[in-house]
Amino acid sequence: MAKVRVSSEPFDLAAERAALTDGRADVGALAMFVGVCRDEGGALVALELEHYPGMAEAEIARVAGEAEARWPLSGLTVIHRHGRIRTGEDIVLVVAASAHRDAAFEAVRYLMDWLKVAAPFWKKEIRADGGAGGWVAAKSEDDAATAKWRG
Amino acid sequence: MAKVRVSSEPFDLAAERAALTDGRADVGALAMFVGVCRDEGGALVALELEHYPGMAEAEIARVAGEAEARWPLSGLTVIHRHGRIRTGEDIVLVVAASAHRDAAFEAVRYLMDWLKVAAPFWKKEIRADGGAGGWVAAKSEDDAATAKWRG
Amino acid sequence: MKVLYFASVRERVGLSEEEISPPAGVATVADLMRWLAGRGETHAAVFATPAGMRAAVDRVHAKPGAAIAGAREIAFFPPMTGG
Amino acid sequence: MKVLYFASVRERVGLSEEEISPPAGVATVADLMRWLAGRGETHAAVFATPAGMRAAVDRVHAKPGAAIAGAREIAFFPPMTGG
Repeated sequence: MAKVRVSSEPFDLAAERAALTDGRADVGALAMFVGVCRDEGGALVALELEHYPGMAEAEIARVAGEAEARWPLSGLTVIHRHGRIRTGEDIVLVVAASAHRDAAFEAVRYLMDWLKVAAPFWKKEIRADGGAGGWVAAKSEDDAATAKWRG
Repeated sequence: MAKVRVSSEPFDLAAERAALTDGRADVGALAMFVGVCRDEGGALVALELEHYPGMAEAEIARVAGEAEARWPLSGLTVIHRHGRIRTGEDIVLVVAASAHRDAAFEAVRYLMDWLKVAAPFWKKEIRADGGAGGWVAAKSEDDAATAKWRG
Repeated sequence: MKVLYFASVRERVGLSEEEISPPAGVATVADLMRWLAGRGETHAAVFATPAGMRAAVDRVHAKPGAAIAGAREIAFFPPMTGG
Repeated sequence: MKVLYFASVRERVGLSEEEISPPAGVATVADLMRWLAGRGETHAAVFATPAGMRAAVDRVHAKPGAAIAGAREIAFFPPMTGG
């Protein structure tokens, strides 16, 4: 059963990794992904992440469960932050542990591809020049990325 | 230019990640992989990793350079340990930073696929029962994994 | 029945949630959008031509044809941009 | 010219390295393996039928047909198992 957390607090990469491997020796591969807030060439100072409380956790857990059914994982952790996230700060973490590297790699990528299109989070830009920041537009390539996992 | 290190010392995941992102805000994606020493169901207590000093660093740097030519990366770190590595300890770390997740994911997987078949390291099993441990056999699927990157 | 609005939909409607009691003929998500469009000018601007609008029924993604009978919480929002 | 042996090849040859001076006719990695096989019983066991043997010339992977003229360091080893 995956560990899922939706929180405004920062996360600790090393601690989350340790939680998946400490005290066991059957894990051969840890694949990890951290999504970080970019400044878009200096235009932004932060992103404001709105989310749908309750559904956000449920959707992440659903996608995580699909990954666990699809690959032999010994552990899976997904943490997604919300609220004001300054440039350079972490937004999302996925860690998958498995005996072998393919399962770990695939599971992390699956999670990220599906979180982008299914987890109810919305990013609003906070501009460096004080101007009104817009909502980040969804990308058609994110929809396309999920196509490779179907059938 | 990638950071490459071949060392008997443990590495610090969080520190290596920080080195690729601290003081900059153009990184949107960090993909990471840690290879860990498995105990094979309790049969092993450690692996003894032999390497070819000089060539090991050169081969990793060569593969890292290929990845940097192939994907737009803002940073790439590869650390491979040698010597006695107990079960549960880390063997190898790859971290790729990029503006976008696809480049980071692909680069890390490319590195791991090619390190397996091209970096001059050899693993000998240290058995829990004190029996003579054999050399780990190369896997044909590791050769096959590199095929997808050709052409 | 509670309706929730998020992100740009929330901003355009000017509400984050409201309590509604649509009549019995409002059976699907699409029906509900048409019904909401009739609630006034602001709602009409958002729901009359809801291009790209996404919906969830009781916190599960729902297509326009999904039934809403018995639902406690229906949400409308733009395409997601998390991750 | 220095020859290095690693892992199972090192164990079977019983040496981690040796200094050699093959004659001029030994031009390729394959030639060198044949020449090494003639150095005695232990070497013969390793190099006469070198299935799966890998080689590097001056720390670069080399196929059996690769030239060894001018090389300072040639290494023989089994398929790699790092990563």
